[in-house]
Amino acid sequence: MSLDKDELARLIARDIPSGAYVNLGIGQPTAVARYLDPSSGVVLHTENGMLGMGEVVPAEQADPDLTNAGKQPVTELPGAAYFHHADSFAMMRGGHLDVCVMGAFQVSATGDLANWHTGAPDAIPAVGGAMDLAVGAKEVWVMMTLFTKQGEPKLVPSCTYPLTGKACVTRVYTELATFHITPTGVEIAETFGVSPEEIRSRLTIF
Amino acid sequence: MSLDKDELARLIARDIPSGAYVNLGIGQPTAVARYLDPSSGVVLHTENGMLGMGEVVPAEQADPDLTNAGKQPVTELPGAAYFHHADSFAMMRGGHLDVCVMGAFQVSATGDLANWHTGAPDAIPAVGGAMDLAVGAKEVWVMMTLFTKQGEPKLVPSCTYPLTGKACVTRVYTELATFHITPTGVEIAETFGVSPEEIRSRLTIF
Amino acid sequence: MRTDITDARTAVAAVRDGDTVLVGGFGMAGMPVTLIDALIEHGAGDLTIVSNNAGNGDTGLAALLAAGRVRKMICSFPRQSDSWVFDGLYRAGKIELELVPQGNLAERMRAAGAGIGAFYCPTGVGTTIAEGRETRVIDGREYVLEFPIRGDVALIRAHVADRLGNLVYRKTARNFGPVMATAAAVTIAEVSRIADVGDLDPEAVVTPSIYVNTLVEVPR
Amino acid sequence: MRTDITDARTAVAAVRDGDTVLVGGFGMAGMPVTLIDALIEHGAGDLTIVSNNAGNGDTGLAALLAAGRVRKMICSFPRQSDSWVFDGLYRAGKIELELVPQGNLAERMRAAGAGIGAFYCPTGVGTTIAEGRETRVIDGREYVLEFPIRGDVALIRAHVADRLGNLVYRKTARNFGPVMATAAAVTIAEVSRIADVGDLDPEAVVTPSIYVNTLVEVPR
Repeated sequence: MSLDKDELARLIARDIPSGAYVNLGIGQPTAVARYLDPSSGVVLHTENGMLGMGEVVPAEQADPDLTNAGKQPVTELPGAAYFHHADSFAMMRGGHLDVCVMGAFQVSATGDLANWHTGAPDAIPAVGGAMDLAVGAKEVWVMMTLFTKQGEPKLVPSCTYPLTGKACVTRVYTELATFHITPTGVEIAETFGVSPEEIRSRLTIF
Repeated sequence: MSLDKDELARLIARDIPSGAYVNLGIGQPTAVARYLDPSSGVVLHTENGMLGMGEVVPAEQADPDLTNAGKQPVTELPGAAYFHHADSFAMMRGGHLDVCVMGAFQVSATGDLANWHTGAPDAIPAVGGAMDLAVGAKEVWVMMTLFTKQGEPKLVPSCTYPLTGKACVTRVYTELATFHITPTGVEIAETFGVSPEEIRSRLTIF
Repeated sequence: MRTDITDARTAVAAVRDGDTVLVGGFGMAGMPVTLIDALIEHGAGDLTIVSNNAGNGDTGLAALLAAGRVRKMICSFPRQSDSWVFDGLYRAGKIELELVPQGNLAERMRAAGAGIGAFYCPTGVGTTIAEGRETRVIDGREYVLEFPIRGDVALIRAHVADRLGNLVYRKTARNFGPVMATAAAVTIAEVSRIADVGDLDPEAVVTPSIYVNTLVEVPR
Repeated sequence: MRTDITDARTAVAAVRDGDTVLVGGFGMAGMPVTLIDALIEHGAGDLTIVSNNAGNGDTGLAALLAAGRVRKMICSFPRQSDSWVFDGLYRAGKIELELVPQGNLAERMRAAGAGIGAFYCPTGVGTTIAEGRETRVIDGREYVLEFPIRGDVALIRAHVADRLGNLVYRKTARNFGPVMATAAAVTIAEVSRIADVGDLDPEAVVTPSIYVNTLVEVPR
């Protein structure tokens, strides 16, 4: 059986090393936080200036001064620290985060990431902190569906969408398989409800 | 009568604008602090990471964690703030200090400052924060004797000692006269016990 | 120089037509809403606004945009579910956009405040953001040359000030405020409370008073 | 990754022959004296030491120099009334000196920690410090190109840590500590006290735990 979104989030949470400093991108990756074992000592970073971020809370518990990068209200955990935007992005760009998890439109076989712009001529561009995370985190993991709604692969020989960062993605987590992007090529780490052979046959990157 | 060191320090203190943020260099300029009127609202910066520095205190009142740039024990005034070295020098380099007062070996008629190195071949060089202050403060004032012990002028057409900064000094305070360095040349602002004519005749910069 | 304590209307009179105005906040957290409202009332136009987002809904920055006062936005994330004012102006060609990755936005303002002339930054290498830009390989890695962003005026929101102008912030509302305060010729801070000198812990001050020209108390 | 809590001897075992070691402190304020003593005992040599001064008297950094462990000093102010150990080695040609203006020392380490490849700095323009260096005129002002200073290990002193590794400092003993913590692959902090997680005010943490690998408690 392929994984649903929650199962995928749980899988990623399982793979994050104990004690890691982690940034979870806007959207789906935010759900990974729900499956982190508190005893693992994983510390969450949010680029709007905080380490030690807790979970997303409902509106009635919201503190308007305490949000994640998606502007959702969150909590503060014991041992948290606040810092300003230049310090927060220095932390990201300086290579101090162990892992970041982002969504993507496409990932290339060499780890290029495209997740900020569809390239549509009338689209209003918005990049936020995605490019900073792409060049900064020690490991960039992508969480996405393996195919578009039209059935096109999103793990591709070369991205057709505008890039967010070059050769930065190290792992790709999808509902059908997880992939490790290595200097010698893409490896299938795990499959869910399909065979590695079927994955290989449906992609053009091997 | 020429001014003694305390009178010179008092004169500089008088000229510092109310509310100014000021860095007083190591050595003689430190004495300026004694003559600042507390009601003037002048705030002292020390490059080792503090605004709101108070006076130098005797050893028996010393807190080893609280020193000025000359490593002398000082006090903290109400409204003080501490910051790290990169932030402290960002404040200096970024042009936020209104005035700094430094000693000098030589100042040129175009405001070049030489105060870090005698140029002696066996001297061990040490620059500290002098170059950062020279390029950073809105106004660089020099406090020095007008002549060396050998009677050589220290306000000169062009510095013979290695430079600390180019075209940065705006005022020179000496025991015999004060000078303003302007785009059109050096002006004698005040003299002490000598005539402006005598000052002019003893210098080669006019 | 000494920090003034005044009302919002008097404070924003410092803004002139054509100015570059740095506006703090990440979403609503740290947004100086009272100062923005006063700026709309003040009437200064032809502005360049530097802020992470380009306005939400119909109030605050969005209202300033709707009033036609903004010539150019410099921001990282203009497109949001409720950014219809900006979206409309942009599609109609009535506003210029300089899109800057969020960390570059922060670091370019820091450079302005810290007297750095330019810096080599890895962000955006190989993307359209870097197209046509000066790059350099240092120790085998490629960087893009980035220049400072200076403000004529910064409008920020902090939590508590003392009467000297020292500021502390609250939680993630800190965001761009401390950096913008260093990068503008004039910094105006809207704060929830103005305390006496000596009431703030000198170890916990985030923005030292040297960076703050004007305080406006807006109790929350 | 998780911060270790251990003794000085175990902590400094991270230092290898040939390493670049960033050493905090401005004079004695913020000087990690216990870690330096442990480093001397540890025996690592051929070191490059980055620190504002080059040792005072016969203890601490001066003792490390006297033991012949240091190949090169990178500092802003080696010459002091009691820097006889450094002075002797320098005059005998037994130690290399890279003299860096104090602000450049701090900013170059900040650049290392912040992922900046290089930066244009006005400090030292027109002086011997800039001779033969790459310069550039930006907006009519001349700047010198400065490169990051990275450490293999940073030895710093802070005031209180929590068990996660968050640090607060005390007064001007803060100085280089926070910057060095960001610039080294491994940061070891000597602190007066290790508090429980949650005991530090998150608004007042100066060095977040992400920058601290090892804590050594040295009560004062």
